[in-house]
Amino acid sequence: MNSKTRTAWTFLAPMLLVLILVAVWPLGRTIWFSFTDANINDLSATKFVGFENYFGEYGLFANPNYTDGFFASDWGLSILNTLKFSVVSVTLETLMGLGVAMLLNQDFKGRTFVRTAVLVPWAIPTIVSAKMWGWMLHDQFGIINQWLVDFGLIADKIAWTAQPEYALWTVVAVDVWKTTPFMALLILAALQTLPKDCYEAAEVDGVHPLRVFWKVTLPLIRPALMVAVIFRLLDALRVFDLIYVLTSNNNSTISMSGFVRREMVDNGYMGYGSAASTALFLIIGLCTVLAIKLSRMKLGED
Amino acid sequence: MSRIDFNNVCKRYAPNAPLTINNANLTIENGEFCVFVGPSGCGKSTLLRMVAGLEDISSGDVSIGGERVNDLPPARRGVAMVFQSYALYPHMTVRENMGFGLKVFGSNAAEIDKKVRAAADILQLTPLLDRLPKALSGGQRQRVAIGRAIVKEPRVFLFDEPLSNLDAALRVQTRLEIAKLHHDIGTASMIYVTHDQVEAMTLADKIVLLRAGEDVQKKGSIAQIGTPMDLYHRPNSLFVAEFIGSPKMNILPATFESASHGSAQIRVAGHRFDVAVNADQLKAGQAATMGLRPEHMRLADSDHSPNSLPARVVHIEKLGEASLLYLEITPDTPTITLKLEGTTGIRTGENIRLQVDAADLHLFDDQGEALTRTVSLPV
Amino acid sequence: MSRIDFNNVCKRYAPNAPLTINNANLTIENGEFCVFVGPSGCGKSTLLRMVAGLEDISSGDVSIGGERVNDLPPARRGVAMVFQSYALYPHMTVRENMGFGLKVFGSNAAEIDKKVRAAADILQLTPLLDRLPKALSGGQRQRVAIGRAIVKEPRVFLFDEPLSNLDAALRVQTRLEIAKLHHDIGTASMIYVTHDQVEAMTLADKIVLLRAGEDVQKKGSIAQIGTPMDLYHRPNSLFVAEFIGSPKMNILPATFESASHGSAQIRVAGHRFDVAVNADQLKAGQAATMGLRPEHMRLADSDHSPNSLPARVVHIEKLGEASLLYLEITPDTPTITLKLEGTTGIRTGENIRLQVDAADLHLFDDQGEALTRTVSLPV
Amino acid sequence: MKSAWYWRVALYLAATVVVAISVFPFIYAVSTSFKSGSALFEPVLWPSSVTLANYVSLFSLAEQPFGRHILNSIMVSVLVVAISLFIGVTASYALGRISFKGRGLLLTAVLAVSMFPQVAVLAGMFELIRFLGLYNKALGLVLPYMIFTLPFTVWVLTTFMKQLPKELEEAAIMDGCGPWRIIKDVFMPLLWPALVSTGLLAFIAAWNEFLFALTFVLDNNERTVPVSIALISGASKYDIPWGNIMAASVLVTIPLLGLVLAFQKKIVSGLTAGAVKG
Amino acid sequence: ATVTISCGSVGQDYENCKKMTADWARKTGHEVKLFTIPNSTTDILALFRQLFAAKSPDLDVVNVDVVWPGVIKDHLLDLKPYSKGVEKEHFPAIVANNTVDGKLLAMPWFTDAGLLFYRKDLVEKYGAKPPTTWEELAATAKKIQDGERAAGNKDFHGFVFQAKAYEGLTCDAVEWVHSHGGGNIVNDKGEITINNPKAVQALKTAASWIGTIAPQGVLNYAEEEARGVFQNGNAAFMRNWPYAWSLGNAKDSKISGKIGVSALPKGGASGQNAATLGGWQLAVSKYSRNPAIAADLVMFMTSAESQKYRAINGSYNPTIAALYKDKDVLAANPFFGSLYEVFTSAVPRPATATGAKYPEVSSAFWNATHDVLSGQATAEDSLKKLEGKLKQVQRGKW
Ligand SMILES: Nc1ncnc2c1ncn2[C@@H]1O[C@H](COP(=O)(O)OP(=O)(O)OP(=O)(O)O)[C@@H](O)[C@H]1O
Ligand SMILES: Nc1ncnc2c1ncn2[C@@H]1O[C@H](COP(=O)(O)OP(=O)(O)OP(=O)(O)O)[C@@H](O)[C@H]1O
Ligand SMILES: [Mg+2]
Ligand SMILES: [Mg+2]
Repeated sequence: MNSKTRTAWTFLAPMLLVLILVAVWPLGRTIWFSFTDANINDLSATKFVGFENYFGEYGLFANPNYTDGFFASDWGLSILNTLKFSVVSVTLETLMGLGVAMLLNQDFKGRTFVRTAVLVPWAIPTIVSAKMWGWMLHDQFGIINQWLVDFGLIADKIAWTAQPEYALWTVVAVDVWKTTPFMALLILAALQTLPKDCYEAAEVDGVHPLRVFWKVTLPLIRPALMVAVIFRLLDALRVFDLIYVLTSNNNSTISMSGFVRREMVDNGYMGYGSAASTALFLIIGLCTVLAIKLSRMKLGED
Repeated sequence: MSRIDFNNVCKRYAPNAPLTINNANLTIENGEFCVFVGPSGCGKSTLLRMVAGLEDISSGDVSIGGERVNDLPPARRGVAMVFQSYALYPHMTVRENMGFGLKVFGSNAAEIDKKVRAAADILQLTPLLDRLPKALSGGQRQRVAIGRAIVKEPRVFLFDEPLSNLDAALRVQTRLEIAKLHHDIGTASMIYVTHDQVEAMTLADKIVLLRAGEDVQKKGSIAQIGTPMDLYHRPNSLFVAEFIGSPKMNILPATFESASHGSAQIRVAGHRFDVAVNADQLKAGQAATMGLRPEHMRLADSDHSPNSLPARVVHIEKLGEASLLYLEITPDTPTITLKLEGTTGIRTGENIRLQVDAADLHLFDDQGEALTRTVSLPV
Repeated sequence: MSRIDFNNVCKRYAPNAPLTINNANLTIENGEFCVFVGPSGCGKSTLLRMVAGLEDISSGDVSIGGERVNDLPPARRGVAMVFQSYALYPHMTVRENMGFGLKVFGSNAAEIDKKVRAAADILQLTPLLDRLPKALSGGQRQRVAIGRAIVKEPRVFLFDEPLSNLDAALRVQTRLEIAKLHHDIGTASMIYVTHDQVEAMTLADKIVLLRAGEDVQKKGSIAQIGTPMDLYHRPNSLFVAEFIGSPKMNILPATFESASHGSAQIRVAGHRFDVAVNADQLKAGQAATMGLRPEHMRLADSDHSPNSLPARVVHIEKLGEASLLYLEITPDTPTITLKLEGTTGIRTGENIRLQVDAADLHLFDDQGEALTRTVSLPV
Repeated sequence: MKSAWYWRVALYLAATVVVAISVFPFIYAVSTSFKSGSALFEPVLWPSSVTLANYVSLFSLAEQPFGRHILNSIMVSVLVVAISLFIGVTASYALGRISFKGRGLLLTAVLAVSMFPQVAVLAGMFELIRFLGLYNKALGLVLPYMIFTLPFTVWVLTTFMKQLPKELEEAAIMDGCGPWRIIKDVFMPLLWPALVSTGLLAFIAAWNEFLFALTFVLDNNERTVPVSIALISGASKYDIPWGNIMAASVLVTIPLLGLVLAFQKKIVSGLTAGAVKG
Repeated sequence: ATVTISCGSVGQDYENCKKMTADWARKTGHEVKLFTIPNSTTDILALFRQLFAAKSPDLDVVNVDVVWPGVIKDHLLDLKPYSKGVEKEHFPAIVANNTVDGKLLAMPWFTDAGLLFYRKDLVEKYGAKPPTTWEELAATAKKIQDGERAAGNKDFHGFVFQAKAYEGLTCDAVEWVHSHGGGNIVNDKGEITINNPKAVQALKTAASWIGTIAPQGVLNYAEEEARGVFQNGNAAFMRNWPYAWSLGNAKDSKISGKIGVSALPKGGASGQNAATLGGWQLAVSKYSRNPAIAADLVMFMTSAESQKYRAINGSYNPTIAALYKDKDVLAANPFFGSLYEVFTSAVPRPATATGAKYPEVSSAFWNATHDVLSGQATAEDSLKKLEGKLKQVQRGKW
C-alpha cells in the first residue's frame, strides 16, 4: 500500500467506523429476518424459511394467490405506485429545482430574503406540512378549494386527497412543493462553484444563453445535479409519511415503504416485512445503478 | 465597419479606488492591427475587456464601427477574444472548444469541422483534438484559446498575450499566421496585447503604450500612440524610451550646456556630447537626461573621438548572435548596457571606450519629456 | 546537498499512450542553474512536476542530493515551485499567499512578514499585498506565484515559465533578481523552464533541450545538454540548431561534394560553399543540409566573393535595433531570413548578394545529425 | 452590463411567484396558530380575532417542556451537522481527490446504506441503541441520524471536492501542507457553498426527524421537537389541536429560517476565480 | 417503586391522568411517571410493539385500544390474580373482549360507541324526525341538503361520516353491515362470514350516499374532518363518537345547542341498531419490574370512583353499568341515560376472534369497503375478493 492509499484509508476511517457502527447491525438484521418467519410478537420463535418470504406460497413474488396478476396484488400495486410517484416527482423536482436555483443564482435586490423563503417548505417538519396540506386541500374547509372556486377555476370543490384519480398526483404536487428546495439548494451550490471565465468566453462568442445553459452550465453541474437526483430518487422510492398522512391509506396509493410498514409494524410480520424491505432495497439499488449508468457518471474517476 | 473608438474612457474597479484607466482616447481604424503594450498591471486586459463588453465602462464611450457600444451585450459586438487566462470550457474537448463559438452562427457541421481542422493544423493541435483541456500542457491550452478565436470571422479580434507560453519557433509561426489571417480578412480590426517587443514591432500598424502606477492619475493612461518605428525612434518621453527596446535604453544624467542649429551640447559624467535635438527652450546649466540605446553604441576608434567616453566592463552576457556588455562609467552613474554583434573577445574587467553618433542620441528635459530630434529617421 | 539526477526517467500518462518523457538522463549539480527548453508540449512541466513529486514516475529514478526520491512525498523533498498556471490560493490575499508556505513551516509571524515584504518589494507587489488574486492582472498573479516560491529557502527551485506574462523591463529585472537569489543561496539547484531564448541564454549554467512528437519515442526526450554557447554554436542536430536562436537558423538543402582538412565543400542552389566541418564520413553527392544563422550573414562585398549567393528581398521587418529581411534565393528553396543591425535602407523587391564565412556555417547529414565543426569557438 | 428592464421585471416576477408558493402554507400556519376554536374550520386566511393562547399553552405544561425540546433539538442537530461535515469532509477528500482501488465500490456501498426504508431499520437500530446505552437520551439520537446524513454529505462533498483545481492542491503540497492542512486551509474555504448547503440540509433533516426520535426516546425531558409536536393532543383522542400544532410548527421553523438567513451569505460564487490560468 | 404509565398526552386526557395517578401515589407512597404517546392509534401500537419486542421494562402500565388485546396478548400480564373479581361490575362485552385464552389482559377504562349526531333545528325546519333506518336518513338528508343548497349554502351536505381508508372506516362499516344483519366479518368461531347478501346490501347502501348526500371528500375523512364539516354548519347528519358532543356544544361552535344525538339507524325495518364498540383499557406489561404495584394502579384507575370522576370531568363513558344511573354523571352528560342501550350493546370488532391478525383483517376490510365506496369495485366483487383475502390472512388458523 503506497502512502496515498494509506492517507485515503486514514481519512476514510471515521466514516467507515461510524457507518459500520450504525448500519451493519440494523441492515444485516433486516436481511437476515427476510429469510425467516419472524413475528414481532415472539422473536424467539423465529425459524429460518429460506426464500419462502420471497417466492413461497404467500411470498412477495410468484405468489399463487395473486389471481388477478402480480400488479393487482398489494405488493405489485405498491411497486407501481412508488415508481410512478418517484419518476414523476423526481423529474418535476429536478426541473423546478433547476429553475429556482437559476433564479437564486441571479443577482438582485432581496436575494437573501428569497433564498431563505424558498427553503421554508423543506424546513417545515414533514408531519406538519403534510397535515397542513391535507387541511388546505380539504374539500370543505380547505383554502385551496375555496380559492379555486372563488376564482371560478372549478365549479365544485374537489376532494383532492380522496378521489383516486387525483390522490397520487396531489401527493406528487405536495412532494414537489416540499422537496424542490432541497434540489434548488444543492444545484445553487453547484452553480456558485462554476468557473466564471468560460462564461465570459461564451458571452463574447455570442452564444445564446439557452445554449450556454445546455452546453456549459448543465454539463458542468451535472455531477452535483446527479447526486441531488440520486438522493431524491432514493428518498422518493422510500416515500411513506406524505402518502400516509395525506391520503386515504387504501391500496390505490400505498407505497412500498407503506407496504413494509404495514406488514412489519401493523401486522407484525417481521420476516415478511423484512423481505419486502430487502426487495425494496434491491429495487432502489437497481434504479440508482440505472440512474448512474444513464447519466454516465463515473464514480471511480477524477 | 470595424473602426474602434475610445472616447475619454475611464475605468475604476471600485468606487473609491484610483482610476485603472484614465482618459483613454484612441482610434483603431478599420483593418488596422493595433498592439497594446505597457507594464504589467497597466490596464491592457481591462481595455480589451471593455471592448469585448465584459467590463463596465466607468465613464467615456467605446464605439465599434461608429456605434456606441457601452451598453451593447458582448454577443452583439462581433468580437472574438483570446483570454489571457484562456477561459477554456473544461468539459469540452479541444475540438468542441474550438467549434463551440461557430455553431452559434448556425454554421453546418461540415463547415465547422473544416475550419476547426484548418486552425488545428496551423496551431499544431491536430493530434490533440479529442483531448480535454486538463490533459494539455500550458502552451497547448493557449493554442486552443487562439484556435477558438481564429475559427470565427469577427469584426474585431482581441488577443490578450496569446503567444506568451509558446516556444520561439511556434511563436514566430503563429504570429505569422495571425498576421496573415488579419490580412486575409482585411476589414477586421485587431487589438493585440503582448509583452514581446519583437511581436509588437513586427505585427503592429500602430502601437499604444500605456502607463502604469501613479502617473496614470496625473497624465492619463496613454503614454504614446504611433507606428513601431515612431516609438522606437521618437519616444515622446523617458518612460516610452525606456519601455521600448530590449535591452532597454541606457539613461545617463546630463547637464545642458548650449543649443545651436537643431543640435544640443550636453555634458555627461564630465564628457561632452553633441545631441541632434532641438533644445532651444532649455537653459544652460539645466539638468537633463541623455538616452542611448545599447545597440547604437560602438567601440570608439580612438581616445579622442567625439561623443565618446571610457568605461569598464563589469559583466558580459553572451546570447549567441550578440553579446551584452554591462559597463560602469563612474561609480555614481548607472550601469549601462552595450550590445555587440556576435560573440565578442572582450573580457570582464577590461577598460573600453564607447562612441555614439549625435544622431543616435536622445535627450529628455527634467520632466522626462523628449526634445524633438532633428535628424530624419527611417519610418 | 541539492544535486538532482534523472536516471532513465520515463513518463506515460496513460497505460497505452505513447511515452511523454522517454529515457531522460541528466544531472543538475549542486547550485547549478539549469534551463529546460523545448517545443510546447515536449514535457518540460512534466519533468519539473516529477522532481516536485507531483507526478508519478513511470520508470527510472529521480534523486535529489543523492537520495532516490521517487516515493518521497513532495513536502519532504525541499523544493519550491512556480506553477505554470500559478495555482494561487483564491481565498487568500497576496500577502497570505506568499506567507502560507512559511506559516505551514512554522516560521513566526514577524519573520514571515519580513520575508514577504522583501519579496513583494522585489516583485513590485507592495501596493497589492492585500488584494485577492481575482483582482490582479495576469502579470501580477504571475509575480505572486514567483513570490510564493522565493520567500521559501528550498534546496531546489522549480520555475515553470515564471516570466511569460511580464513586460520586458520587469522581466529583465526579475530575471536578475532570480539569478541573484540563486547566487546568494549558493547551494540551491534551480530548474527553470522558459520559452524566452534570451532568458535561457543569460541565466543558464546548463541548458537542456527536449524533443517533442514522434522523435521522442525513437530518440529519447533529451535532444542536447550543454552550456548556452554549446547549444548555440555546436548544435548536435538540425532540431537543436533550428530551435536555438531567434530568428531561427536558415536551412538550405545542399549536396556534399568533397571534404578536406576539416573543411567540406558543398553546393547549395547551384552555388559552392566552404563549410568548416569535419565531413570525412560523407560520400560525394550525398544529400546534406546547410544551416546559417540570420545574424551571421552579411551583404557581400562583390559578386565574386566566396561563400556568397544572390537573393531577392521579399519582405522586411523593422525591429528598431535591427531589421529582418526575408529573402528568396530560388522559387524552390525555402525563404531565408537575414538580420541586419539597425534600420536598413534596402527595400522590398531589391536584389542583394549574401555572404557568409565558412566558420559560421553548419552542416547536417541526411539524418539531421550535425557534423563536427572544426573552428574553435568562444565558450 | 446592465440587463434589459424586461429581464429585470421577469426576474422579480419569478422571484415573487416562487416566494409566494413557498411561504404560503407557512403564512397559513402562522395565521392558523392565531386562531382558536371553530375559526380553525373556516377557509379564510386571516382570523377575525387573534389569540396568543396557542403559544402560551405550548410553554405552560411542565410535563411537555417545549422549550427544553427545542434545546434538545438544537443540540442534536448541531452535533449531527458538525460530525457529518467533519466525517464528510475527511471522507470526501479521500474519495474525491485520491485515486485508489475500490473507490467506486466504496461510494456505492455508502449509498447502499440509505437504501433501506426507515421502518425496516428501526427495529435493529432500536436494539443497537439499547445495546450502546444510548436509549432514552436525546444525544443518543446523533448516532442513528448518521445513517441518513452521512451518505448524503459524503456524496455531495465528494462531487464538489472533485471539481476543485488539481493545481491548488499541488501548490499546497509544495508549501508543505499535509492532507489535513490542505483540507482545512485550502479546500474548506473554497467549499463553503457546498458545506453550507449540505450542512443546512443535514441540519433540517436532523431537526425534523420523527420516527427514530419517537422510538428511541421515551423520557419527556429528552424529546425533540417533531415528536413534541406530534404528541400535542387535544381535548380528546380525536380532537386535533390545530392551533397548538401550528404554533409549535411556526416556532420550530423560525430557528431554521434564521439559520438559513445567517449562512446563505456563504453561498457565493467565484470563490476559485483567479486561482489558476487555463 | 416507580411505575410508568401511558395515558394520553396533552389536554384533558392528560390532566385527568395526572390527577388520578397523583392521588394513587399519595395513597400508596409509590411514584408514577407519565409517558406521553403519539396521537394516532397506529403510531401508539407501533411504538408499544417496538418496546415489547425489546422486552423493555420502561413501561409498566399501558393503555390498550379495544381491538388490541388479541394483538399484543403475548406481552400483557393476566390481571385475574389482582382484580379480585371487580371485572364483573364492568360491561360484560368489554370484559369478554379483554379476555383472551381465559386471561384477563386488560381492565376496561372507558368505552365509546358510534352515535348519530344531527341538527335538531334543521330536522325540525324540514318537518322530519330523527331517522331510524338508513333509508330514512338518506331521504331526510337529501331533503335538507336540497333545501339548504337552494337557500344558498352550496357547500351543504346531508351526511358526513368516516370513510377514509383506516380503522375508522372499519368501525363505520361494521355498523352498516351489522345493522343490516350482515354479521361481523368473522364470527366468534373464527369463520369468515363477510361475503353475504346482507353485507352486500349494506355496502351498496353506503356507496349510494357518496356524491349524493355525502361529499366525495368523505372518502378521506376521519373523525375530525367530519366534525369540522358538521360543526361548521355544513352537514345535517354525522356519524361520530361521543366526544363530538361537548365540542359541538362549545361556546364558539356555530351549532351550539342545535345538536341532537341518537342511536345509529337500523338497516331497513328488519334491521337492528348497531354501534361499534370503541374505548380504551389499561393493562400491565409482562416486562414490568413491579407487576403487582402496576396492577394495583390499573385497578385504581379503572375503579368506579375514578370512572365517575372522568365521566363528570371529561364525558368519558364509564364501563360500569351502575354509573349510568348516577345522578352526578347524568347531570353532566344527559344523553348517557337515553343512549345507555347503545353503549351496553355496542358491537365489538372481530378482534377477539382474529387475535393477532386483527389489524390485517381490518385493513383488508376497510380497503374492500373503500373500493366499494369510491366506486372502484362493486360490493359483490369486493366482498368476494375480501373473503379470499381473509382466507389467505387466516392461513388455517387465526
Ligand atoms: N494529464 C495528462 N494526461 C495526458 N496527457 C498529458 C497530461 N498532461 C500533459 N499531457 C501531455 O504531455 C505532454 C507534455 O506536457 P507538459 O505539460 O509537460 O508540456 P510542456 O513541455 O510543459 O509544454 P508547454 O510548454 O506547452 O507548457 C503534452 O503533450 C501534453 O499534452
Ligand atoms: N477585479 C479587479 N478589482 C480591482 N482591481 C483590478 C481588478 N482586475 C484588475 N485590477 C487591477 O487593474 C489593473 C489593470 O489590470 P489589467 O488586468 O488590465 O492589467 P494588464 O495590463 O492586463 O496587466 P498584465 O500585463 O499583468 O496582464 C491592475 O493593476 C489590477 O491589479
Ligand atoms: Mg492582462
Ligand atoms: Mg508547461
